[in-house]
Amino acid sequence: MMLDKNGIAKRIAREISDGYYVNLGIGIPTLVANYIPNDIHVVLQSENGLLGMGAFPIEGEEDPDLINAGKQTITMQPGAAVFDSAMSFGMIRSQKVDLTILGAMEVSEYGDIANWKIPGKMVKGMGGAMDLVASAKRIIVAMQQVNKAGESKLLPECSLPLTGVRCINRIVTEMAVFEVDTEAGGFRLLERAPGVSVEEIRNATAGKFIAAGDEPEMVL
Amino acid sequence: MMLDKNGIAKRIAREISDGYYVNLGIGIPTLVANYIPNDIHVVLQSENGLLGMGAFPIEGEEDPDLINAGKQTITMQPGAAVFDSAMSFGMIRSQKVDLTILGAMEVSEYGDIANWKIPGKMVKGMGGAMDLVASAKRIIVAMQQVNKAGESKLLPECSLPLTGVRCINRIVTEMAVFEVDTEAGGFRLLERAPGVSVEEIRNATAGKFIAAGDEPEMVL
Amino acid sequence: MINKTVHHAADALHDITDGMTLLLGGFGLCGIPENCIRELVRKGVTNLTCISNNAGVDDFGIGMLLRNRQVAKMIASYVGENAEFERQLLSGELEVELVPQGTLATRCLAAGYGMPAVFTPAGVGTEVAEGKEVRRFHGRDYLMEMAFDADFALVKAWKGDTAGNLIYRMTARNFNPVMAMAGKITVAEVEELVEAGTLDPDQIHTPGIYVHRIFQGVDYEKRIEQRTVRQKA
Amino acid sequence: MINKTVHHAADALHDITDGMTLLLGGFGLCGIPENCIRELVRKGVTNLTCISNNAGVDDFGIGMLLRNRQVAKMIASYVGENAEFERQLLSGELEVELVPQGTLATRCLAAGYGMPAVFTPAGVGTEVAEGKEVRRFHGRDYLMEMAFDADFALVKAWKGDTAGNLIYRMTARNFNPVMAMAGKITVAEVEELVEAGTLDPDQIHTPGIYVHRIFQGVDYEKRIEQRTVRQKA
Repeated sequence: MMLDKNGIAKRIAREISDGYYVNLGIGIPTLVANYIPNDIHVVLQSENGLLGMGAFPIEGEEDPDLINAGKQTITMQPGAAVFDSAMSFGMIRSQKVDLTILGAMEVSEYGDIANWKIPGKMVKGMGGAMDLVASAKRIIVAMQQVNKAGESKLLPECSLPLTGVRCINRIVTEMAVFEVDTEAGGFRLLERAPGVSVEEIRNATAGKFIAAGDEPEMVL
Repeated sequence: MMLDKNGIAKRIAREISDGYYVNLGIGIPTLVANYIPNDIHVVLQSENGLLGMGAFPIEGEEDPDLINAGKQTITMQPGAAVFDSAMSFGMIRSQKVDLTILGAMEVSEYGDIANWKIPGKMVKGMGGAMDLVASAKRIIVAMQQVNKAGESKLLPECSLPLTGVRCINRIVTEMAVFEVDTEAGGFRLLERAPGVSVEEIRNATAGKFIAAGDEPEMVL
Repeated sequence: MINKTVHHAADALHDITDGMTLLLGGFGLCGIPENCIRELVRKGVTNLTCISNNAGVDDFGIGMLLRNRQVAKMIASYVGENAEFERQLLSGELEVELVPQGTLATRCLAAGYGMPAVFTPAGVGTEVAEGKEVRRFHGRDYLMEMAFDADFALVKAWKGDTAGNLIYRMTARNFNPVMAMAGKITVAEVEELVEAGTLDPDQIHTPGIYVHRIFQGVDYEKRIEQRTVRQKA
Repeated sequence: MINKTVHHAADALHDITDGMTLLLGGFGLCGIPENCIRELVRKGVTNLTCISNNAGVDDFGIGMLLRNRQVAKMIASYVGENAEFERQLLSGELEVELVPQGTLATRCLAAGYGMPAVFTPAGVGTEVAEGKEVRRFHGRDYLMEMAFDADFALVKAWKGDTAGNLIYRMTARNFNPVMAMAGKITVAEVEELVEAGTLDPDQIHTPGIYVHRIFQGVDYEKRIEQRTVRQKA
């Protein structure tokens, strides 16, 4: 059974350890916050200038001065701190943020990522993604394994303009969890979505696929 | 009549215009604050992280958390702002401070300045002086024209290790006010201390001396 | 104390002319200088280069300047909320330089701190690196990025005093403090303007030395871009 | 919220060992981490490299570490208040690197902001420039100065919370915020430690992400170096 977006988010949440500062990108990564276990202490960084991002506000309590990097209204946790954009990316660049979770259009077998531009079609900009992928200690990509046309997004090399080079460590898709070998190249299968076979995953991976064949199903 | 330290400070105060942000060094420059006219608005910057430095505190009201760059207890003016050392030198480096007044051991006829080290004898360090002279829009040096041995401190070139190169615009001593020609080189006499002759000043100037002979006495 | 007060946006922006480069604070529609943008629209100055993290939405923020064809070049990190922007870009009417968000912030910081250039790993190996110097430190590659050089910075703060000191509120801070430091002339509009001496000197986010003109804004809309809420538990 | 609290200085500094490089906040004796310095003296760790704007006075601040011969190298901008320092320097017991004050602060900022090097005009044409790369931008020369790489930063704040957020008081702020950002491990001692959620998020000077350990200090002397006063008018 392929995971839905919430399933992907739930699996990624298990990668978060007690004491982590985490930056969550827009889309599926935002959902990860809903699945962080209550018994670990994690601080969410929002790159527009906040540590200690909380849940969405209760209806009627939205504050236009308090948003996240996706421009959504949010709240602050006790112990939160606000700062300017230079300091925000200063702490990202100096690797004080332990984990970055973000979406991707394509990832290459060497861990290159493309997620900001489709030439001639889409020009939204990279926002903070280029800074995050260039600096983060550890990056997890949350993405669909195949696009709407049924083509794999895990490629020998990216066809779209790059966001960052050899920077992606781990990928969680609706089918599987991968470790990326940024040295030798290759998507190393770690876990399968419940009921999804190694062959199915192999068929949905265009780049170099590495599997022993006995990879376990995910625990969600 | 040679000026005393307060006389030098008083003359320098006349160089300060309404709306100036001013950094005052240790020694004679500190005294300048006492002579700023009441009808102009000036903000004093202290490079340890304060804009809006006020007078010394009333006895018994000293606060160990509130000092100037000379480590003296001070007060704050209404509208003061505190910041860290990086921002303090950030505003100095980006030339937001209009005028810097500081002391010197030697100045050369090209506007080089030495004021931080006597090899083998004194190793106090440059503090913020190198940053200030390298960045300030306009610098006035407050100094004695001759040292205790009677030797001129206005030299063809500095003998001591430099603090900065071709950066001094104006010098006020116990004898005179000079403009420094940092292009062609030379101490151009602008004003004489009351009763001091051009010849006396020429004799106390080792570097290239430029005077028309009819330079007026200072108005104090 | 040096008084930086002007009456209103028209006073504050009287000497902005066609072809100038402007830094505009804000992130999305949060913390944008609404009064200044309205005044730019009213003045009708054109051929502007605008540096801002975003380009507003079609009918608010910098989007109003775009719709009015006042912007010749936009320097931003993310412009995805604006259809008119995309239209002008694809038609070639608008020149666009997309800059990583941290690079954008740091190029402001560099200007405010008098540093001509800074090094950042963001964009190494991507098209952002084209034409830029790459330099290796401690085994890692960095791009050399240049400080911005802008005629004006237009920022929005929560409170300000007559000496130009500024305090921002929550994430409406964002780019405002670094842009305030980076303008040759910096104009601050505030929701509440108080007398110098009212604000705690320890709580000033932008010291008045960086602010040349300050005024109390009016009619803040503070539009919310993505209203997300949860139900009361 | 991640709890950064430790019991006292001994806990906070338990893994500081001989030969390490330490950043120490403060300007003169103002805002120095008194408890941490006392603990370094008590522990007796030696061969330290200390980076601090000043070197304390003979019997207080970093002067205590110097008197105890615990410092092998001092990196500072001004050391004029300390006779023992001068003696050790002239006798060759102590290695000293004098750094312009703004360069010192900016090398901390660079470390805290992940910038490997920065450009500053301070020291161009002087002996400070020896061995350094000089680079011209817009017709002006700058030195390339490297970010500090320190094992620990020891800073002092006024208030702090259990999440490590810090607020400084008046000019006791000085180098503390930039050094707090620059340590591989940052220890903060505070006059008052409060629960996370007590401090206003808009008024935090150092966000807790930069602080690894925090404790409430005791017995602050806060010695005044130059007591200057005026008479009541």
